[in-house]
Amino acid sequence: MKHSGNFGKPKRYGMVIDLDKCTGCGACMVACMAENNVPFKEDESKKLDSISWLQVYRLTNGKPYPDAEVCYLPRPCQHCAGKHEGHSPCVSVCPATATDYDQQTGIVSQIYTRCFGCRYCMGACPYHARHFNWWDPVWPKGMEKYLNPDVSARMRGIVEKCNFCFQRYQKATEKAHAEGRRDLEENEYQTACTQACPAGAIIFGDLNNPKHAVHQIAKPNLKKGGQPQNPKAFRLLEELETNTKVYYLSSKQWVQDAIHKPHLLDQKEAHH
Amino acid sequence: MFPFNFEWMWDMSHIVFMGGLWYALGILGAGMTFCVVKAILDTANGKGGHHH
Amino acid sequence: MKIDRRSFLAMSVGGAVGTALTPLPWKIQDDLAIWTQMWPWTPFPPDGENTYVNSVSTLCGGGCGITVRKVGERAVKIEGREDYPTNQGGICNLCASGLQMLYGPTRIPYPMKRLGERGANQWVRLSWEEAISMVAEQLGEIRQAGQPETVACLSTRPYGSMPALLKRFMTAYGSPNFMTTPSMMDAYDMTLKRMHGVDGRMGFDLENADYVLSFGSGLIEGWGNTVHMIRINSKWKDTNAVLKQIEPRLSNTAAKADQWIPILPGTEGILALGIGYVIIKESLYDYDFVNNFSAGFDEFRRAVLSGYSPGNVSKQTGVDQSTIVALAREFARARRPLALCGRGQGTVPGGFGEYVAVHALNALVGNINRPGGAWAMPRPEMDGWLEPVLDAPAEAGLAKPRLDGAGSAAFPFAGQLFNRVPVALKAGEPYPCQALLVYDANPLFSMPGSGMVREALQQIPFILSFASHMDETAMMADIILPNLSHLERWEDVPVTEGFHRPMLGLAQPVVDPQFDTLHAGDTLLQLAAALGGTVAASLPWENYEACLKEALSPRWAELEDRGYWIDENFTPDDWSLAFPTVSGKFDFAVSGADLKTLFAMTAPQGDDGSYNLKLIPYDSVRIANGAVGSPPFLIKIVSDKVLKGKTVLVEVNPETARAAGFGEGDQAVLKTPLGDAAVRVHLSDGLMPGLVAMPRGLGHTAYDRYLAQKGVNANDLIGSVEDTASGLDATWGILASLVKA
Amino acid sequence: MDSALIPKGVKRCPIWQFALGLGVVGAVLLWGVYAMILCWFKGLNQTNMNDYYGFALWIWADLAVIALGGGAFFTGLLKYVIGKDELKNIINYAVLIGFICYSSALLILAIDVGQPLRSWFIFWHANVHSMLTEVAFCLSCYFCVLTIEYIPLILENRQLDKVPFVHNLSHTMHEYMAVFAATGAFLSFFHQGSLGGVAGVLFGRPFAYREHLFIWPWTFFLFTWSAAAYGPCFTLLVTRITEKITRKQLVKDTTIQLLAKIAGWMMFTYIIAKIIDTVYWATTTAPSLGFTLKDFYSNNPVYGYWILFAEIVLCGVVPALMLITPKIRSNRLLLTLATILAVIGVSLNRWVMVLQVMAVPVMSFDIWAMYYPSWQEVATTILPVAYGIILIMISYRYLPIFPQEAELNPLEPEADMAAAAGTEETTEEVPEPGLTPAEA
Repeated sequence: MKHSGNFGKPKRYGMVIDLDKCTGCGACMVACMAENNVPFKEDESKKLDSISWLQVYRLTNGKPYPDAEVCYLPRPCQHCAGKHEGHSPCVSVCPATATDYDQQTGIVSQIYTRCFGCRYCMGACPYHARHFNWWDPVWPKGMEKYLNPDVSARMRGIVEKCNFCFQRYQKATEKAHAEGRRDLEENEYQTACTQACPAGAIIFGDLNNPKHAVHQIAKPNLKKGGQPQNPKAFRLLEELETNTKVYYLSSKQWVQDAIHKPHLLDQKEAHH
Repeated sequence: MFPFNFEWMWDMSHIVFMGGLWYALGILGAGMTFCVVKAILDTANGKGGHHH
Repeated sequence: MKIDRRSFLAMSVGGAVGTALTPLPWKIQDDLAIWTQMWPWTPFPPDGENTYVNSVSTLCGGGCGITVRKVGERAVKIEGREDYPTNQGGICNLCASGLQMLYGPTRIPYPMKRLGERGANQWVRLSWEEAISMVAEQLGEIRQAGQPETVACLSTRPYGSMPALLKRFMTAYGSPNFMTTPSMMDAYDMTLKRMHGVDGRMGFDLENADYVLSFGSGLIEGWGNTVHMIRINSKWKDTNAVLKQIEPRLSNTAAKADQWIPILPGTEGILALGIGYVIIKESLYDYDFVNNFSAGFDEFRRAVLSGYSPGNVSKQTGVDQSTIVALAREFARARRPLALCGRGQGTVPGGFGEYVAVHALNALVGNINRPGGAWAMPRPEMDGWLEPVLDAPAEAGLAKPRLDGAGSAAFPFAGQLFNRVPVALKAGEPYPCQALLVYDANPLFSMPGSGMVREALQQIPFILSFASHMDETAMMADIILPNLSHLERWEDVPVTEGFHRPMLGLAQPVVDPQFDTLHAGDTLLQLAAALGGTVAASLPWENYEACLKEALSPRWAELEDRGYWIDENFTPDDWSLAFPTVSGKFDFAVSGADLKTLFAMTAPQGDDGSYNLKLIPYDSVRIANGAVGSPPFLIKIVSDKVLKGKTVLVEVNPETARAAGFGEGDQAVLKTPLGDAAVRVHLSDGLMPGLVAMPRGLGHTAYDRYLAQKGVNANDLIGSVEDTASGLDATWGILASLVKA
Repeated sequence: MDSALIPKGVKRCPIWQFALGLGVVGAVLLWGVYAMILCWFKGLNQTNMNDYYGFALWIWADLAVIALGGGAFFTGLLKYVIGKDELKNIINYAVLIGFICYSSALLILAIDVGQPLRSWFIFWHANVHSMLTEVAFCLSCYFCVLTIEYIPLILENRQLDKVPFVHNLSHTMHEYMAVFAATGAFLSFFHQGSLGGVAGVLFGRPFAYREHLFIWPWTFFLFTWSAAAYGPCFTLLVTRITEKITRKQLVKDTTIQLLAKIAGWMMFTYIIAKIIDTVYWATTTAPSLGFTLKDFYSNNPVYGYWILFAEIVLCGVVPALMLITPKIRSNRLLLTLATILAVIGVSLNRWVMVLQVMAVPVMSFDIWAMYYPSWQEVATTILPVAYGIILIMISYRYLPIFPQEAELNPLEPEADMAAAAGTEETTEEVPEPGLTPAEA
């Protein structure tokens, strides 16, 4: 667990996603794939081998017509801190130190050239936020021109995942350093999905910083593993004490129930 | 694996865990070396060679 | 011998042990690992100077402001422009995938001529000079023969300098047949013309509406300006505005709405009239507006009260009486209620009667040209150009009736009716079409009744396409003069569909042309020059850029500087000035139309009793269904409950599926009067019983392996149905049945 | 033809029969090798694994063979450290089976990882907090031990043994085998345990997660314990199969009965611990994580309560009771039945701890993911079986694996003569009793 230099106070970057506003349009997924050089292949309808760092799930209330209701839930990597900062389900199990919890930002990142593809981290992650490169990535002739140089293209046989666009954090801190600043402004570092979301449903920032919107909305209780104090807010699998950094907002009771009580939903329908 | 790898930290987990590894490897290595050396010495002393 | 074998063995073992003790194996091991970290077949994107170029994306109809990140000469990422008035930083999934269109393998790299059968996708490369002289020769011959009217032109968007230039070219050439692909805006234009007396476009001040009745409009799924509409939806959540969604399927819009009101497809207009009935009956309407600023209310009142009581309407629509009454009261009592229609993304207009019925609700509550209401807006004009010069052949050609019958005695209020062209060509009335110019449109894929469209295209001896990607229609062309991609060209992009401010964006080249392609505007100017005479004189500009600058001359500086122009202070005319009708008032009687006929339902095609279900198409925000095909990223985010492998899943209510013997994922054949298709069944509690819902935008035969041959094109199974009152395409589903595969 | 290599005093099948057998099993082996090459060169897209099933058939096979190979360390521990000298008659075979199991496990791992050429990063960039690191370290070290234990056996081949150095080396290694065996037992304890820990530490997977004792979850101890209990059953079962195929008794009943009795009591105690673990997990651990037992065993086409019953009762309690009951144990048929049940039981346990862990949805809106292996996975999983059979065939034919074989199957004079006649160069050789591993 290395530290990305001594740059300001330690931060805990996180998200608040307003499910009331999310329309399930999928612009976040596309923006993420475009930013992070995520490959594509001919058939992407086998969702269990389709790499998409951010997945939008489609939740239903399980009621028959005409009482059916639908809610979309975007799921980036949850950037778990675990019971003690850095004890993420995945980071703790990686045998080759190929995934890393950055103490400076709270971001869980993946070192592609280090990973040797044992996939233990994927088994450890209850959110299915991790994807394996089952295939060599291939871009049709010409399309490799749009690849982002800040993100290396992955090779077959390794695991990849959302890293809150860490390359953007690095660029922003470099710029701030050059300008002699120690801290980043809230808008200086935003993830690609946050930026793209037409609904403004994703808010990103430092959960430790009371001036940041994420802190103000989620009101994380830092003494209680970051539990939200906003009654509309919740996290996925709170009971597992994964201490995630992605908070969700919903005003609908059935959504909150569906998230918290697995056995309530017998008729599950998971869309990816 | 070695103290010069950057992941290395001089903490309890590394000392216990890596200590265990090097200890086991040490026994195996030393044991085998001992066996080989002893076999060479024995051969030189003319033991075991009925046919030559 | 024995010694030899022994020493050989000893040497081998010794050699192996010796090598193992050298650093060699470790070095090889290390090198191999390093090699896996930089496999030569894994691309390594080169770094370079980072720049950002602002432009406007024209892939979807929204015309959002974008900022494109470049690294050296490469465009690497498209993001929403944060200071752009409509999208304010957001971006839709299609426009975010734009670089896949720019650099994609489906780009048409150079001018080419068809070789072999139409649609065989075999081509010979032409030089630009050759290509333009060939086309000019073809068009010149037709004009020489005195039949310029037999040349038609189809464009996607009606507004902006490119459609204007095409129209100008056609006018100077002598053809009245400039058309655009049909959309809900045609119907709204007609509504505006016949109820407001305004020749303009409809705008909606959605931001300020507090109660919205949507008659099937996919408000957050691509209706109007996608990103802008999603932003508004979020704003509604913040301000607690109410959205009621009326449609047979639990679309995303319905899911996000405060209430989903399922309704039998095709009866939406009837529900609107039923709501009108309650408003009138309970005198909940705006007295000031109705009494002082409207005409024809008595006729309207009579028509509504005679047949649209909640009881009647409930029977026809499947909506509870109590719901109808509640909707009417809530709507009438809301501060700024707004009723909308234009189904899904509004790519098929629908019956005119429905628009009248829905818009009449806005009039009843007086929410016309008011904050949060429906606004009559001026059309964007090309104010910098002089009139085209016409010679005698042009005058003669322009005097001929249009191919689609728009503006004729039968359809006097229609601006254009491309949907009628296949029928007209089949009948040979009023005259055959000898050449078709296609700009930025893919009618063969995107219009209902694609079989008929194909037949019509087959009848046209010469098709010229300006496509920049090899789509279905381009594959049918004889010559392709490929346009620059949307990120390589200048273009003005008026923001129209439903937006309530006059606004214009400017798309500018982000990267140099990647292929041997030319701006369609330049191609057209060169064609005009080659044709000579008055055609050349009417399009005198040296190049498209000059032409564009002249067209936008009053606003050019601002456009170049900011990338857009907007009239922030625009307010619609006051009621006393707003209605240039005969009476000078809003016309509930729709310029003397027979309201009873107007409100009658248009029956769906193929009612011969052998079909027990109805197939309805739906527009998904994750599937592009217009002139542009879905790029790989878009297809990648399509749910596996919509597309599995190469098979589309149709939604069916579990009860209906059970009755027909289908379970989740079962294979089936979907039959309609127009054809059969292999599908799979997806059980959905979000669909009315008796229906089958299929997404539009799949089933491409053109494009690349990421898109082609996946699913079924709903337009192959659903025919075009003409609204007798207006000539508009009133298609809304088709009778169908599901049988075991 | 190869009689010069065949150990003294025993009879082996004709070479053509041997070659035919090798050919048949070799064909299966080649099929597996082909699949393995496909996986290496084309990547893991050759499998049916996916992002939900990152661990699948291979990892199960890995865990299963390591558990079954546990007979080697536990028998070694009993013989060399605890001093159950009777087990000298089966230790060679236990070592051979262990060697096969562990080399297979390593081979499977080499196919299973996405980047085999980088697999040494697990040592080089080791994360000492990962159970898998512990597994890798102990597994490879213990494989060295097994190799060390197997080497003297090879060196005892009649021809090799003639070389004085070889003779002395195997002699010395035998002499100090206790040191290696003790180290092996220590290593085995940790890697069997850490394999259990692999599942038990997954606090994101309530189905797998268990409370910890020090740094280890309960599955750590359960895995070690079960390997010690069930591993010898596999040794016994394979011995029985070998006896059936060779149509000879190879190990005396006293040895078999002793090992069976020890295994039975180990199993009995293990299964009590397992039941306590299961009850605690079902009533306390899982509910604290927001799950009920029903969530793990319903709503899917395969995993029901039957699997709990099969693993714990049918293939756990039942064989344990059978083995600790002298009457049942001494019946050859029932003994074999008990070992079969035990082998199924431990394999089922490893299946549950790998495959079912992957199948159970954790997020409430997620799905049960089902999986079936591709032919490439099946072939590469059968590959080690074929390899094991071949290694057993060769070892049995040319090495003195079973010290009691000659005694239990005295050669008829003619056969002895014939065997001797074929190898004139060995006729003057006097077998040295001190060289048999049993007495070393």
